[in-house]
Amino acid sequence: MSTSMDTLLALAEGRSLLHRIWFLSRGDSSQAASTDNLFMFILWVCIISFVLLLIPIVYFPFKYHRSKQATNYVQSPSHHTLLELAWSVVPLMVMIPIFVWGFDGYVSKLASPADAEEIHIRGQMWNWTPRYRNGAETDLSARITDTETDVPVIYVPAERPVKLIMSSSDVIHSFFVPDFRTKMDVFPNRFTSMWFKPMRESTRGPGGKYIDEDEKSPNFRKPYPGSGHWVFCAEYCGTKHAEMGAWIVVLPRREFEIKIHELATIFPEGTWAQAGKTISTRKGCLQCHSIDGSPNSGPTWKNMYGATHTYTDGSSEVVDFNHLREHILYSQRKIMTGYAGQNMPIFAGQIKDTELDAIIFYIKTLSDKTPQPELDKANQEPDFSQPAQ
Amino acid sequence: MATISSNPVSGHPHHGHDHAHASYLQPKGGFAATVWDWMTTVDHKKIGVMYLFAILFMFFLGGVAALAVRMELFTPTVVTGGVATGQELAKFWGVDARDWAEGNNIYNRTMTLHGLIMVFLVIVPSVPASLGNFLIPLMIGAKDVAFPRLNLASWYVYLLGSMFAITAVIMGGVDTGWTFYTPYSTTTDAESMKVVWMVLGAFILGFSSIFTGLNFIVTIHKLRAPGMGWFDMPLFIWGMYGAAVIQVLATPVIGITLLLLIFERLFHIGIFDPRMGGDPVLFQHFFWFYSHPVVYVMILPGMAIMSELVAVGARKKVFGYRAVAFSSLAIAGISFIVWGHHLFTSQGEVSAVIFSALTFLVAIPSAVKVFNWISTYYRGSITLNTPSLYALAFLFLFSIGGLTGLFLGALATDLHLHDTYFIVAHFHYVMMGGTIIAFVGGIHFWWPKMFGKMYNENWAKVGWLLVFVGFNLTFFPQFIMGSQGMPRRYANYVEEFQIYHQLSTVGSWVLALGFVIHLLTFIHSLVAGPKADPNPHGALTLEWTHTSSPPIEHNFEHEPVVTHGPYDFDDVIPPQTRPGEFQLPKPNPNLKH
Amino acid sequence: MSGSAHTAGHAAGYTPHGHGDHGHTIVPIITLRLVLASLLFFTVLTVFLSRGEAWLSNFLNFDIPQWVNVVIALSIATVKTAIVVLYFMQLKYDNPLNAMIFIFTLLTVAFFLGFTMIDLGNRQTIDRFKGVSISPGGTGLRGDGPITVRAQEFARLEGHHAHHHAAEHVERGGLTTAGFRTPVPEIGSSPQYARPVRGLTLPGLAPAPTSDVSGGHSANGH
Amino acid sequence: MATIDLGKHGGGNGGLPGHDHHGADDLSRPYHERYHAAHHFEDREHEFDAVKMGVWLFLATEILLFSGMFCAYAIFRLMYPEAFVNGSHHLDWRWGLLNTVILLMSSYWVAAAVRHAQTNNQKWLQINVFLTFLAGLAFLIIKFVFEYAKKYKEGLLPGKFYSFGGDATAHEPLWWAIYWGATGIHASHVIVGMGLFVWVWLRSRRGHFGPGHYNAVEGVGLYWHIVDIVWIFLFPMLYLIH
Repeated sequence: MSTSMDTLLALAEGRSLLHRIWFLSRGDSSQAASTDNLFMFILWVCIISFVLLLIPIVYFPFKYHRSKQATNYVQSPSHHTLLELAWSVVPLMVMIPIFVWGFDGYVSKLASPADAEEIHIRGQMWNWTPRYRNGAETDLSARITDTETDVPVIYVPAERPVKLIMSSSDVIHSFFVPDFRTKMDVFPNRFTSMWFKPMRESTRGPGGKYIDEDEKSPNFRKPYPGSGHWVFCAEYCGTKHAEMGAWIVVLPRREFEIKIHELATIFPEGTWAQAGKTISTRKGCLQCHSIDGSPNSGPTWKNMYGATHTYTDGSSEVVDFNHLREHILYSQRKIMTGYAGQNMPIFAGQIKDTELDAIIFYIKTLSDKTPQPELDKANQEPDFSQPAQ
Repeated sequence: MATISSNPVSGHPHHGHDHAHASYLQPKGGFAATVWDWMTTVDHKKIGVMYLFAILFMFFLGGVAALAVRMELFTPTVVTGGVATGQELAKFWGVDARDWAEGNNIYNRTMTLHGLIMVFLVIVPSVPASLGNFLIPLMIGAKDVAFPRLNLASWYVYLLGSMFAITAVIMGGVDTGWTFYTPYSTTTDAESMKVVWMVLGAFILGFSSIFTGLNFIVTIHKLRAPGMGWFDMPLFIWGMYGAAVIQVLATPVIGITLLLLIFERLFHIGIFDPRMGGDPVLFQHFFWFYSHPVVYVMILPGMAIMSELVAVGARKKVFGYRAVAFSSLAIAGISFIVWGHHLFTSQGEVSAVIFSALTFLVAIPSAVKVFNWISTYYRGSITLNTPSLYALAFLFLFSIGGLTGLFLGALATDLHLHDTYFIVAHFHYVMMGGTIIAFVGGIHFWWPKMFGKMYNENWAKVGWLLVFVGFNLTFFPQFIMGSQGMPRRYANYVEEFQIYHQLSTVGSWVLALGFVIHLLTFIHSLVAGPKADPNPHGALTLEWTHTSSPPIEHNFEHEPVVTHGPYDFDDVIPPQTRPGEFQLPKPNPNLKH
Repeated sequence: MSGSAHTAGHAAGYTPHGHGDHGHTIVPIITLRLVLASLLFFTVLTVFLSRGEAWLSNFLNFDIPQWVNVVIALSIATVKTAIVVLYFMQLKYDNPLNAMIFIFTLLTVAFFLGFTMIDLGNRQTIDRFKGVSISPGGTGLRGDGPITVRAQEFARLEGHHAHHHAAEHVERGGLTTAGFRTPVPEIGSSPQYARPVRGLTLPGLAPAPTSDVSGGHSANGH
Repeated sequence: MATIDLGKHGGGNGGLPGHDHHGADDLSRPYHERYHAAHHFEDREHEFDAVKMGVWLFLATEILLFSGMFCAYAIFRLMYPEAFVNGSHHLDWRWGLLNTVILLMSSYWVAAAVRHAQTNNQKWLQINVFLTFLAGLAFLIIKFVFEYAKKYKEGLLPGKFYSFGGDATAHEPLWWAIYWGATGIHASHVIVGMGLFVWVWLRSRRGHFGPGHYNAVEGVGLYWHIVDIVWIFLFPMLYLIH
């Protein structure tokens, strides 16, 4: 492992000016170096070809300008078979290695080693949810920001092959990690996979943090250099396509194990309502539902509980516990007036009972119509020996 | 043979008073009568001119959308405490800054609007429907296209399709992206019909495209003037022929695709809907089976124009005529078997490898064309008027566009660059740097023929310079930020990319200024331009040698007989050039033929 | 019945095959009748073969592989098409240019169908992996009828599953074949080509069993 | 023959002898003999050739249009074979067979109609064109009354309208989407073809077609054959699978 690490570092040392222009970072995965080399090779092919083309494009119009016609106009051949054959075959010869190299890189990005750490990634509008081998899901405590545009953090172990098995809950997304030089579309009806081997642990900033929490630039905040890798959604998926990011943090293997064990605990915090807040952030609910009454893709949770909702089919219902459960599990069954086409994901099968209960408790606490006993219960710590609601 | 063949070097038209002998632009009676005449005309020249103005108008609309997109991306959106800053479009439309998601929606709709207009309403019909319609019969010595009424129908179908598209825009615009990928396009704006109208508009525009293509193929096959064999045709005709073949064979597939998409939205039939067992990847195949060949419907006419601009600009026979002609057909043929490179990131491994290999093949005929054009300049007699400058700009930009295709054809690099700004820059270099640049050059080149007026050469050159500089400033930074990881169709971005976005936005202003100068030059030419000679460029193709500027209603006084090749500058002195403009060539006796 | 002779000076590409010999062949009526007869014969033949095969399968339990049926039916259809094109549409006597148009069209169709099937038939061949099921959220609950019921079934199973295995649950399934079969689990439908399929009942269509649905997580609508 | 009508207006509107300044037309001769090609064609032969090529190109677009449905059929049949087999069993192959025979007969009639035009057999030209029209009508009646109506009643409809109460396989709505899509687009072509045959019939009654001019009969006939060919494939694909 260390040898390849050394190779990579050596490559990084010799990172050329061109590479610095065209890439933000060294390639940080095991396959990235090969892609970069191919990129640089094609780049040089392009530069040389372009210069060769540019010389006559610039030179001829002056050399053979009509004003000099009297002196240099001559009849010239209108075709030359050998020449034409040559400039058809030579580019082909150049392209064959490019194709083979590209093919090789493609296979190396898709065929994962058998011992890869598998992480399931679920894309939904507009959130990525990783699920680790032990069932743990997105880490809440290390989200990059605390505002509307925060993105989830995905932990991966360093120097170990990581295979992502990806699916989507709604439309097509694409999981793009520029630092690893790879991406793969994420479909609602089939699994796709990609793998990479992160070559470097992410660096910690002051105070042992991966993210600079003092700088309050809330939008796509600039993390510490080297503290992780951006994930972008590269397949257009609607309103917040541009904000559908994630942040990959590469941990030492032992820390990774500890981390996913921590994450597997459903209730990192105390009360039902606090847990509900945690989980609804984790599940991406707050991407679309505001908690302060401001408009968003989905109806606000402020004062939702106890309110009367009207639907596109003309019916109306009072929002109660059962109502919330149905609409979280089967969101497309009835669409609220004014929210048609927003495509809330269907959570049936994707959310555990306790998580659902916690979210509903949390929604209750956001409403002033909630009866006091229910509020009290929401602000208690869960007692799993009793039915929740 | 009772045909009166006019002498090809002295086909000087005499102006009669009969309509058939008058300029096609001459009004027929009063205003109403003239309007009616234009609305019901089956004259390919009038239809071409109407198309030209419609397309330029649509180009203006799409351009405004592009400027808006660039404006929005000047700064990233920053949301502080739930209040957004940096959303220029949202600010313009008076959207509450707390509702920043709506700002994204506006961006998405503008971006889609730009794509849809530029693809379906501008580039696909641009050259064929306007210059092609006007020039093909003139160049091959026909009185009209084979099916003139079908040609008129094509124009009205275009209008009808545009109206559906504009209806959708007026209803608030769609946010599907021009590619209409399912399931997003089948679920977005579920309550509204506007996506259906937009898709229906694109569907209808397909018919316009088919009608035009079908007409051209038959015209080129059946209506060539006596003496004009296949290899006596101007290369413009070859390019248009290749494009027409693709239009006829590929467009029906987008027809059925969009029809199924409409059914999907209206009836939820499920073919493309994963919820019902359908397959979004199948949609991508359907869509790209049309939309990739159509890329060559866009570029082949641009290449067609280039051959004329280069040959006449260098006053020299196009180097390797047959290679250029056959490469048009080769491009048309290969274009049908490379569509899968749009699906490289959808993990269809076997097809990805096949399509990657085939994709490289298409580079060969394109490269051959470029090499041949450059060789044509060798020992030519080159003028640097505006059309020639545009030809040089095309060579510059298209070379960059083509070469950057290598990054995208190679699978490993494509996985990194797919759906980033690198792609955006690549296809703008090819589509805009290729087709639009050639189109603008072609408009300048044939402007005297179409309207009988000259334009101001100096201002046109200023416009060219701004367009060229602005174009590179706009799109070259996009290569870099794309490779650095900036995905396309983003309303927002991380701050590493800001400098490139700002360069690009500034470039878009320069570009726009260049086009505005062109527009003013053309308006000035129409109003006060000096009268054009029949053959101001000293070209040898029939539209220059055998017709007046502008041509008469029936194109030719007498059916032309072709006696020399389209680029035989070595043997023929172009007729009707201005006195003093053309000097006798001095053949080099030492040169072997 | 050649048309009037053409002027010699006409377009070069047009003159050689533009008219004359193949422009106006009058096909004898007996040819047309024979063609009709053969078309009807082939129609009856394809129906006969198809019914015969169904009979073999239903009454003698003798199953002929499905591809045989497909190949026979499509071959006969192709032969019929060829006859129609050659004689009724007179491509045999026509300008070869029109035949070329037809052939290029078929070639284009072949590319379209061929490459699409190559792709959708060979997905995920480099890295074979499959989970048990895709998350049911992606397979949808929109609309009514069996799809919904099936999805409810998913949700029920999934909920059940999740309930028992809680946090340590690892979703790893056996491998299924790649290719045309999407990894969506087939409930009520055999993974193999199912024949005979008549009378097949979809379990999801029956009232959803409630015994193993845990209290807090009913997947049924209200 | 090779004179060029410089004086003629309204390009493209060929075939109206009254517009021809040079025409020393004997109005007693039938229309198809008097017929002049549009002004941009050399002669009738030239126009015939061009029109026929145009029709063939149009047929190419039709074939590619239907190829989309065939492609979808192929993919989904391979994905969900049981749904297709089960769905197909709801179709009655006898109606399909009858419709196939009807379309084949009509194809024969229209092929014969071209022959009658070539041999100037006006009576049988009209009869054959009319028979073809009737065949189209019969096809549609069978399709709509005996097939579509039944399917509609049973709820065997595509996608979200699928409401069949009996046994069903997963993804059967998709089969019905293919069925309705393919036959629906085909039926719409039949309807268009019938309209064209009414037009051809009306013109043939006025004696517009004969050995010298039968572009419309030929063109519409070619279109009808393509409609027939599509059905030749749809019939086994939809009705005869198990």
